[in-house]
Amino acid sequence: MSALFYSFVCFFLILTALVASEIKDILSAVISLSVFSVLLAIAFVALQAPDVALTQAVISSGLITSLFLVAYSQTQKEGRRENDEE
Amino acid sequence: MISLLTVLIPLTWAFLIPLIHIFRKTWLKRAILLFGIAVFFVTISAAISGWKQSALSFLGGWPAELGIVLIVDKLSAAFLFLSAIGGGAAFLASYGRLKEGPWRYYVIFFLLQASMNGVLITGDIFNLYVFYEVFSLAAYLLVAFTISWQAIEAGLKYLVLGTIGAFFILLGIAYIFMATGSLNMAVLSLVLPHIPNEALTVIAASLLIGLFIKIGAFPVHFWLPDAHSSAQTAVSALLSGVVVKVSIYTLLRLSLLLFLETKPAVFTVITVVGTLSVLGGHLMALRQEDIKRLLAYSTVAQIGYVLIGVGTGMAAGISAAFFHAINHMFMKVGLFIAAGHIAEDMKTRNIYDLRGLYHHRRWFVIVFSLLTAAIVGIHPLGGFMSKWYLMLAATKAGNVIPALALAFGTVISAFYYMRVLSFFYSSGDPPPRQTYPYWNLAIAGACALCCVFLGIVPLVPSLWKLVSDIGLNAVDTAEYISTMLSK
Amino acid sequence: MSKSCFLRIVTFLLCLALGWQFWKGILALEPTQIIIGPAAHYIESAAEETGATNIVAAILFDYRALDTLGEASVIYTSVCGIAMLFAKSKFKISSTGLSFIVKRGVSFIIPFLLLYAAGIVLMGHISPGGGFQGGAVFATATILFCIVYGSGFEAVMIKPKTKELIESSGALMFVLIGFVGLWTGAGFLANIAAGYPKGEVGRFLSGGSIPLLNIAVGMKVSAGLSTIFYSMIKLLEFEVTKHPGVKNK
Amino acid sequence: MTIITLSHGTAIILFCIGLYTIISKRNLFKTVIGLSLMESSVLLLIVAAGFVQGGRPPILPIEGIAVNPLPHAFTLTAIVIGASDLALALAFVIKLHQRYKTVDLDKIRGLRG
Repeated sequence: MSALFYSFVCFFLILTALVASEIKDILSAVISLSVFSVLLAIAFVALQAPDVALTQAVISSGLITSLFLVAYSQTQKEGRRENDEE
Repeated sequence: MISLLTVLIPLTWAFLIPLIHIFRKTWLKRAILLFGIAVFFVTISAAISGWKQSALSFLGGWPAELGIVLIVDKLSAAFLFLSAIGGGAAFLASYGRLKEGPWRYYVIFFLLQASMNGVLITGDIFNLYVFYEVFSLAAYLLVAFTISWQAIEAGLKYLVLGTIGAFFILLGIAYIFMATGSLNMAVLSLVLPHIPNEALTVIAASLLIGLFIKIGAFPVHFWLPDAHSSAQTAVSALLSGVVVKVSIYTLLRLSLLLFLETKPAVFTVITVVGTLSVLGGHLMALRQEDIKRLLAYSTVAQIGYVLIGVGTGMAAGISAAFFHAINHMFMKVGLFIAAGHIAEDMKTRNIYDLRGLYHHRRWFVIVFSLLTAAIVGIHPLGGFMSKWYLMLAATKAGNVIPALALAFGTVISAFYYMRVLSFFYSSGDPPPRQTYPYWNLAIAGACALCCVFLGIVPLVPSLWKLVSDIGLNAVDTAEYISTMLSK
Repeated sequence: MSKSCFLRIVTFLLCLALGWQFWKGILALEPTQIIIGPAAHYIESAAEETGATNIVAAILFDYRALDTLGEASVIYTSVCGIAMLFAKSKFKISSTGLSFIVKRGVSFIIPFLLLYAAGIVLMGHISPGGGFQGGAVFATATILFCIVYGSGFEAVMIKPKTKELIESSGALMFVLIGFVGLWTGAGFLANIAAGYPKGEVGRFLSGGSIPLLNIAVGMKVSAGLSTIFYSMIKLLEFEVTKHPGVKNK
Repeated sequence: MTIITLSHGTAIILFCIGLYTIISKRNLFKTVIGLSLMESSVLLLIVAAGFVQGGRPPILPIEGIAVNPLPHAFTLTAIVIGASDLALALAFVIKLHQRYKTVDLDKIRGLRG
C-alpha cells in the first residue's frame, strides 16, 4: 500500500478524532468515533496486521459503537422517568 | 508449581461460582467459605515456599525469553503474604456480613485475589499489565458494588482515572517494546541501559505517571478518598489494606529492576511525591468530619510514608517500607472494619454524631483506640517502629526534608486522631439500640493484636532479619536476573 | 467563562508539551528493520513448535497463553460487573421489530453469519481470526436479532442463564485444557509438549490445543459480549414502552 | 520508514487529543470518547512498532520477510481490555444518569470536597 494512501488515512484519523472530540452533538461524536475505528482498522491492514484489523473492526467499530448508541439513547430522556430502581 | 496455583485456584473458583449458582444453589454457602479458605492457604504456602527458595514456573514449558515466567522471590513472597492475610480478613468480614447472598460479589472478589497474586508473581511486563487491568476492573466494580449513587460516582471517577493510568502504563510498555523488542523483566533489566536517554526518560515518565495515578499518590489522589469511603466496609478495608500495596509493589519492582542504575532521578521523583503525599494527605484529613473519608485521606498519607521508604532505593529503606506497608495493612483493615461497623450501626458517619460511643460500644472503642495509637505511632506499637526505621533510612540516604515531613505528618495525624477519640470518650446520648457484632469485633481485635506483635518484631533479631532480608533481596537485582534466566 | 477558557488553554499546552516529549523519545529510537528478541524465534519456528500457521494465534494461545487467560478474565470481570449493576433493572419485551420483509431477509442471512463466525473461530490457527473475533461476530448476530425482531425474541430464545452457563463453562474449559499440560508435567497451557497432536501443518486439524482454546474463548466472548448488550438495553426497553411515540403491544 | 514515522506521529497526536478531551470536556460521553481515542493511539503505536518495510502478514507460508507478529498479539489483548473498560464506563454512565438525569460533569458534584 502506497505511502500516499497511508498518509491520507492518517490525516482522516486525526480529523475524525478532532471531530469526535470537539463537536457539541454527542450522537455525531459517537458516529465520528465509529468512522475513526474503521479508519484505524484500515490503517492496521496497511501495516500488515490482518488479525488486529479484524478484531478492531468487529469489537471497536461494531460492538463498542452499538454500546455507545445504547448508552446514548438511555440518557436521552430527561425527567420522564419515575424512580423505577429498587 | 504452587506459585502458579495462587493465580489459577481463585480464577477457577470465580469461573465455578456461576455454575454452582445455576445447578446447586444450596451448596453455594459452604462452597464459597471453602474456596476462600483454600485461596488463603494456597497463597500462604506459595509465599513460604518462595521465601525458602526462589520458585519459578515456566508456562507452557517455554524458556524465559520466549514465554511467560512466574517467579516468587523474597519480595514477592512478602507481598503475597500481605495479600493473603489482608484478603483473608476482608473475605471473612464480607462473609460475616453478606453471607452467600450476592454471589457475583464473590466472583469479583476471587478475580481480584487471583489477579493480585498474578501481579505479584509475574516476571513479564506485558503480563503484568494484563493482570493489573483485571485487578483494576475488579476494584472498580467492588467500589460500585452497593449501587448507591455515591458508590457509582466514586466507581466512575476511579475507573476514568485508573484507565488513564493504565494507558500511560501501556504507552510505557509500547516504548519499552519499541526500544528492546522483548518483554521479560530480567532481560529488560539487562538491555535497558543501552537505549538512548531520551527514550528512557519517556519510559520512566509514563510508567511513573500511570503508577502514581493507580496508587493514588498526592497530586492525582482525588479518586482515592471517594472510592475508599464510598465502598462497603469490607471492600474499603481490602482497598486500603491490600490493593494499594499491590500497586506499590509494582512500582517498587519496576523501579528497582529497570531504573536503579540507569535513571536514579526516578527515586528522587518517588521521594518528592511521597513527601507531598504525607503532607497533603494529613492536612486534608484534618478537615474531614466523615470518619471513613478521614481514614481514606490518612491512607494517602501512609502511602506517602511507604513511597519515602521506596524512594531511598536502599535495602534499609525498602525493608522499612515493607514493614510499614504490612503495619498499615493491619491497622487500616482493623480501622476500616471497626469504623465501618460503627457507621452502619449508628447510621451516621459524621464524627460529631458519634459522641459518647465509649459508654455503649466499649470494646469497639478500645480496639479502635489501640489501632489509632498504632497508626499515630505510640512507642511500643508497630506504627512507631516502622516510622522510626523509615526515618533512619531516609536520613541515611540524605533525604532530610522527607524525614522531617514524616515527623511533622505524625504530629498532624496525632492531632486529628485525638480529635476523633475525644469525641468517642466524651459523654453523649444513649444508644438507639445495640447489636452484638462479634464477627467484626474479632477481626478488628485480631488486627490490633497483630499491631502489638509487630511492635516486638524489631526487638527480636531473628524476626527482624526476616524483614531486613526483603530489602537486601529486592536490591539484589543480579540474583533475580540470574534466577530467571537460569533455564 | 474566562476561567474555563484559561484552563482549556493550560490543558492544551500541557498536552502539547507531553506530546513533544513523546515525539523526542520516538526520534531517539531508530526504527529497526531487523526483528530482534523473541519475535525472530517465533517467525522462525512457530509452525514447527506449535503446528499453527497463523503466528499471531501461536503466540496468543501457546507462547503467551497466560495473557489470553488474563484477557478472558478481563471480559469475564466486566460482564459480571455489568450484569451486577443492572441486576435489578427490569427487562420488558416490547418492540415487535422491523417489517416482515426484513425479518425474512435476515432469517435468510443469519445462518450464513453464524457459519462465518464459526469459521473465524475454528480456522483461527491457519488464517486471521480466532476466538475473540469469532465470538464478537456471534455477539453481533444476537444484537442483530434484537434490532430486527425486537428484544423479546432473543430473550425468549436464549435465556440469560444459558449465556451464563456458556460463558462460565468456556472459561473453565480454557483452564482445564491448560491443566492437561500441568498433569503431564510440561507446564501450564503447554501445547505440543503436553501431548496434544500436532497434526499436519496448514491443515484444518492441526495446532494441538490451539483450536480447542479458540473454541473455549469463542464461547466465553460470544456469551459475555451478548450479555453486556442485553444488560445495558434493559432499561431502554422499559422506557420505550412508555414513550408516547411508540405503539405498545 | 516513512509509514512508521507517520503512524508514530499520528499516534502521539491522537494520544494528546484523547488526554485533552478527557481533561477539558465536561460531558461524560466525551470523557469516554477520550478514553477510546487514547486506547486507539497506543494500539497504533504498538502495531507500527512491529512494521517492517515490505513485510508480509505473519501467516505462513510467507513470501519474503514477515512483519513482527508479537505486537499484533499484544494489540489484540489490548483491544479487548480497552473494550471491557469502555463497556464498564458506559454502564456506569447509564447508572449515574438515572440519579442525576444529566451527563454533565459540572452538575454531578455529589462527592466534591
